Amino acid sequence: MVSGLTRFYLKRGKMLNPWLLILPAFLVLLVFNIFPLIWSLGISFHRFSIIIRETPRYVGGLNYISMLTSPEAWDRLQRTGTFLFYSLLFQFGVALAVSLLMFEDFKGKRTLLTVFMIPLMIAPIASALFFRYMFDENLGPVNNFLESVLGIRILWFSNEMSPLGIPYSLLTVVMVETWIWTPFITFLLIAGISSIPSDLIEQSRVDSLKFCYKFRYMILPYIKPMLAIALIFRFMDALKTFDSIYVLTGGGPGSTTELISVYIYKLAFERWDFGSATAMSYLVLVIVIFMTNVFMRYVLEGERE
Amino acid sequence: MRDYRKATRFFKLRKYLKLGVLIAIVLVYLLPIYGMFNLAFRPRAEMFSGFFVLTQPTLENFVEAYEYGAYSAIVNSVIITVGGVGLALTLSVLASYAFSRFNVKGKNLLMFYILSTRMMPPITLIIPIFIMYYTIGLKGTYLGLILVYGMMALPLSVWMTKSFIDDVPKDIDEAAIIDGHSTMYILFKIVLPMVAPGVAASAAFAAITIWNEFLFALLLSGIDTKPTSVLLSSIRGERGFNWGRVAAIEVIYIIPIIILVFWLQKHMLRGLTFGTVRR
Amino acid sequence: MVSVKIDSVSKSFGNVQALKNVSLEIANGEFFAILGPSGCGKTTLLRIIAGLERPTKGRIFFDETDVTDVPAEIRDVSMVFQFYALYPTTVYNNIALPLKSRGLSPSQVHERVEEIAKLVGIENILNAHVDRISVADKQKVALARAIAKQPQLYLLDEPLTILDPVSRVIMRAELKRIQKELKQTIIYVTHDQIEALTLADRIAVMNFGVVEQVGTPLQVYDYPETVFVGWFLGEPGMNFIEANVEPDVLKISGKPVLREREVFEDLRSKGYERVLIGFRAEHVKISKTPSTYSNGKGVIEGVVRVVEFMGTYYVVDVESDGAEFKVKIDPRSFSSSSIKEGEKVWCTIPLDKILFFDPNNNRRINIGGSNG
Amino acid sequence: MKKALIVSEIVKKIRGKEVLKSVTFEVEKGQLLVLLGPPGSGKTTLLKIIAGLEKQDSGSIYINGEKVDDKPPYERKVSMVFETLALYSNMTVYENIASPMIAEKKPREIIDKKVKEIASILRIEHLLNRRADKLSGGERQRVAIARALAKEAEIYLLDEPFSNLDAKIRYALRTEFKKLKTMLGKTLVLATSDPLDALALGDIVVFIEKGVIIQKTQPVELYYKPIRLDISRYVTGRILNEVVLKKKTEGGKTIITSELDVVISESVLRDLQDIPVENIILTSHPDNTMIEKSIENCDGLKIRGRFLGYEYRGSEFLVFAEYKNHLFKALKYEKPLADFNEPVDVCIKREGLNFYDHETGSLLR
Repeated sequence: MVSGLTRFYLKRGKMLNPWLLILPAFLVLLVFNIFPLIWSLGISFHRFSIIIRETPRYVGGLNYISMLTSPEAWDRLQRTGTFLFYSLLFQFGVALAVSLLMFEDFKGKRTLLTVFMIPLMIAPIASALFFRYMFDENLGPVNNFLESVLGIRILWFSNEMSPLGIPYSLLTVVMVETWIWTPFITFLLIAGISSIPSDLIEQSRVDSLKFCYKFRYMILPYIKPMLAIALIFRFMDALKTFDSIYVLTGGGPGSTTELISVYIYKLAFERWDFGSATAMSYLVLVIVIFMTNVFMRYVLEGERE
Repeated sequence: MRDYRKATRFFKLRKYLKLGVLIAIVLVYLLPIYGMFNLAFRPRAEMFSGFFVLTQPTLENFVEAYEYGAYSAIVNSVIITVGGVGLALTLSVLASYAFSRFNVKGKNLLMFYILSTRMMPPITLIIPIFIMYYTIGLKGTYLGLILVYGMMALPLSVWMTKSFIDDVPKDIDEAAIIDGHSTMYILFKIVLPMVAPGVAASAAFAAITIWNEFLFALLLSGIDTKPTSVLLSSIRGERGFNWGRVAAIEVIYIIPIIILVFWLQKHMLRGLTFGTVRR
Repeated sequence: MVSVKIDSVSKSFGNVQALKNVSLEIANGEFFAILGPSGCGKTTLLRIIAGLERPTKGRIFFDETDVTDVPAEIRDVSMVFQFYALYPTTVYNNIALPLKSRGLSPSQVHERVEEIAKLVGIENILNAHVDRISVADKQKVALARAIAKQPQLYLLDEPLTILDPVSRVIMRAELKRIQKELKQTIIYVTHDQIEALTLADRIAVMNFGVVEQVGTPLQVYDYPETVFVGWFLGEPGMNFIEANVEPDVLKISGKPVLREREVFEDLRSKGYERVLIGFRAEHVKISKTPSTYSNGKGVIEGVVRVVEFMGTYYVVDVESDGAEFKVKIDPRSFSSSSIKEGEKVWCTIPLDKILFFDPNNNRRINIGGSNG
Repeated sequence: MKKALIVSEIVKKIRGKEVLKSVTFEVEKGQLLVLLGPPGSGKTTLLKIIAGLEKQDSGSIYINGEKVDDKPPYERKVSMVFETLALYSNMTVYENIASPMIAEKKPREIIDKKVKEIASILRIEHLLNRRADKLSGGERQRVAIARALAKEAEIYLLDEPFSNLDAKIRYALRTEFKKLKTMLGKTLVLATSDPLDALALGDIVVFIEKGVIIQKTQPVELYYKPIRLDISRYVTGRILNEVVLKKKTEGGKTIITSELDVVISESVLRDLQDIPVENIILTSHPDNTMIEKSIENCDGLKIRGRFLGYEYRGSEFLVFAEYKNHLFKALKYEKPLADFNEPVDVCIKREGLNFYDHETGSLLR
């Protein structure tokens, strides 16, 4: 089972099995990760609520069927889809712009990039709460600024349709998420750009190549893998958006900003219906795994040919 | 005799223009953080008078924040983070050395499993742990939170530490084996000192993840063990609350992170991508 | 076709001084080599000439114009890197992109690319992707791209070292032809002395950011100005042995070596008690029969320490109590003399092949017009 | 006298690919055996098997006549210098050299004495308390050798010790290494892909390619008369002159043809008579070849080509001529006078000629 450095000694002469080193970490994962996952898979096949003290009743795939057929669940999924589309569009757009602007080296580039990373690193709870202050409909500085300049006030947390075709409250959530996650994509793209061999960059400078050629023949091939990685990571995380929505709109008004993870949270800890909550979680997991493979195959295929 | 002056001037102009636009974007981007700091030092009187106004900075809000219980929330956050990182680090150092040096049969399976923890909607984990803690009385205790966060930070630190240990050529281990050293000597006296900065960086990343976490804390922490993220979220409910005090709490909450970010510049890429991408 | 003047250029990265006050003048149409070990600052100097790096101090002139502050994009210079730096696309695009960026019309671009491809001999692989062509062809594409732009200056950074011997010879002939036919100025950076000695009209030998000597291949090889140049050029490098100058004889660690009176007068008049004598390993005749000090020859008696077979020649490491030097012999005369380790030998060196160096500043001492 | 090292029928497969195919050779005490072969021929794997860092699939290793297959590395009295030098970069030079003795828990004073002694042999006393990652290429290389010597061992294994160093430093270190070897009298096995290492240092050279030992001989013989053409090409660094000849016998008369229109002298024709094979390749070194404007009597092969240029190597010139896209090289001690493309005569003298079978590449004469 073990090869490579088979001759490996704990004390002079005693053979050490590498699994001994892995065991402690594996135990903690077993108890607090693997076991709970199996348990929650079990729950998803039961009618179970901790509040009304009855013993869990086995109901087979009922939870899954009820979730798949409930218009409420589909509405939340569709809303999450729209959120995903707009947030990825904004995030990748700004990230591409910033990373291309940072193409040439200049003094202080590293510090500027680090400062740009701060929104990603601070707690989403803190930044979302401050956005709530900034976009406050009557006292917030954003509306004061808009009123003084354009003479209009926008109800950022209302159901009103914004020019983009989505309600303002959802637009605000998209903007907060974009503010938090754009640095992540920017950083990966810049990592892709910095993997371009330096003599190739210098050759393009000495050849005084037009920027469009530099982009198409030099930058794009090197950032393509990074775009793929960023897309996959962002897709996984976007489905788990919870903290900022909880503080910004609490899913409201009504259910306009109740994305899938907020919906599952409410199923579990407001309606105390653990069965459906776990079933819905596993359905979401299936979607994520399916979409990630599609991305991997599509993008890596593009990569290999 | 060729005249370069005109072309040079035009070239320089374009370069500084690009730089100007970039700096403008970054400044606008960081406006909210500036606003946060500005609001935190503003007296109550000037609360709603414009975004940039700061005539006489005061520490009023920080005092009120202290009375509001922010101090104990920060202390809780520190205890939970240090505990979680400590647990995750000790476990991951041993495991990542084994993963890096041996092609253990189950390695790829375990590696994929660790990556999948990022795919998994957290609720699937919280419900069973919530029930478990509820029944065995771990709910609302520091130990409970530290164990959960230890588990959460483990995948990140295992992968990141492994990527640093992979950078150390295997020949060094083999040279030490020929010298006759034991595994523990090689790990703790030779390999770890070489990757110390890397291990510190993975610890810092684990710390940031735990410090900022909200959902697990919301459900598993008790009244006197709730960290800052839960304290901030509870403010949502109150009507007409004092934004100055909120900004003060947020400032205390994010300063340690900003310090860590500047210290982590070099290893940022590894941290963000779980060690999968290294420059 | 431009002349290049490097006027006391210095460059430091942090506290590391890569270039220390370098001044060079490269004539128009000259094939000028910059030779030195890795890390001596030669590539940094090339990048400063190209405008990719700014000097900390000093100016760069193309003909009479000061181009120090002109960015690389505008200096109209062509560079060929050691690892060819090809854009990940077809051969045709690699040559055409710089021309298109310059605003040539598609037909002009096409015609120019065809012409240069034929010149360099890659006309049949124009549509191939650069990842799928041989190493020699990659270098030819890099060269074709450089020529197509018709720059005013060529800067080559070790372009031939990775080629196999056959294509290297052909590429050398190509470079020489470009220089002669197109009368282009070529600055060629390399750590391989054979490339420099073979191709260059003049060579600048550099070490630790300082230009040790500038001269023709012959001057630099046979009449090195400093100990470093003597040691660096030739394989094995020039031998250097300490000797003390006594009234009537030159001795190495007590043993008489040289009797030519006029040489001592000259040295003593210049106030040298101790001196470094330098001589090439291939100029030494080695034999097991003792020989006396006759006129016009230096004789050193010693013991053979090590014999190394290098294929086309043998290297014998001789030690004369404390002083060590090497002797280079062709295989045929080595086998006839059958020298073994540990044997006593007598080495004779013709006087005109011996150079004298000042032990304090390692610079060559001029003895009656003996330099080339 | 017991052999220092016996490697018998070692076979090793890595991920299904046979890296070593039944390798067998012996090393005398105090001898320096050079394992020469192109990169990827299994040299490093073989060294690691001898050291015990990797397990062979079959075959066994004897050190000082004693079988060591089941012994752990440090019990095999083997010491090794790795290609990457593998210094403990967070420790000082002193700690690196002392490491084997620390592992054997030797008393402080003995370690101190031994480290100082080895450091003086390798002239690195001034580096002892400098950190291992603050050293130059040559210094790192010496510290790695010092650490290997600090461990008493019967066999010292070196994997490409001079590989990533500047050419000049490589030459200097090679001479120093040869002096060190004669002074210490240890048994050494040196794996390298640089033919010059083998020629300059080897008491005996083993040529290995794709996991198979092809020839074990003296360096001079390996250079002038190897049993396989591809060895000759590898060892001489592709500087050989090669001419392909076809031999046909019709009606008792043998006709020699070559697409290079070669004029063959009488003596060579006589040599060719008793060669059984159809297609023959003749090879010769540049120092047995002449390229001049015109050559009257050439005892060997004569070809008319065009002058391509020369390489000025300081002490000699390597002259190039070309005919039908085939390159010829000759060593000359004064500057050639011909110009580019001028017709010249190439004469490959008979004395240095080797005859190889075109198909199998094996030596005929």
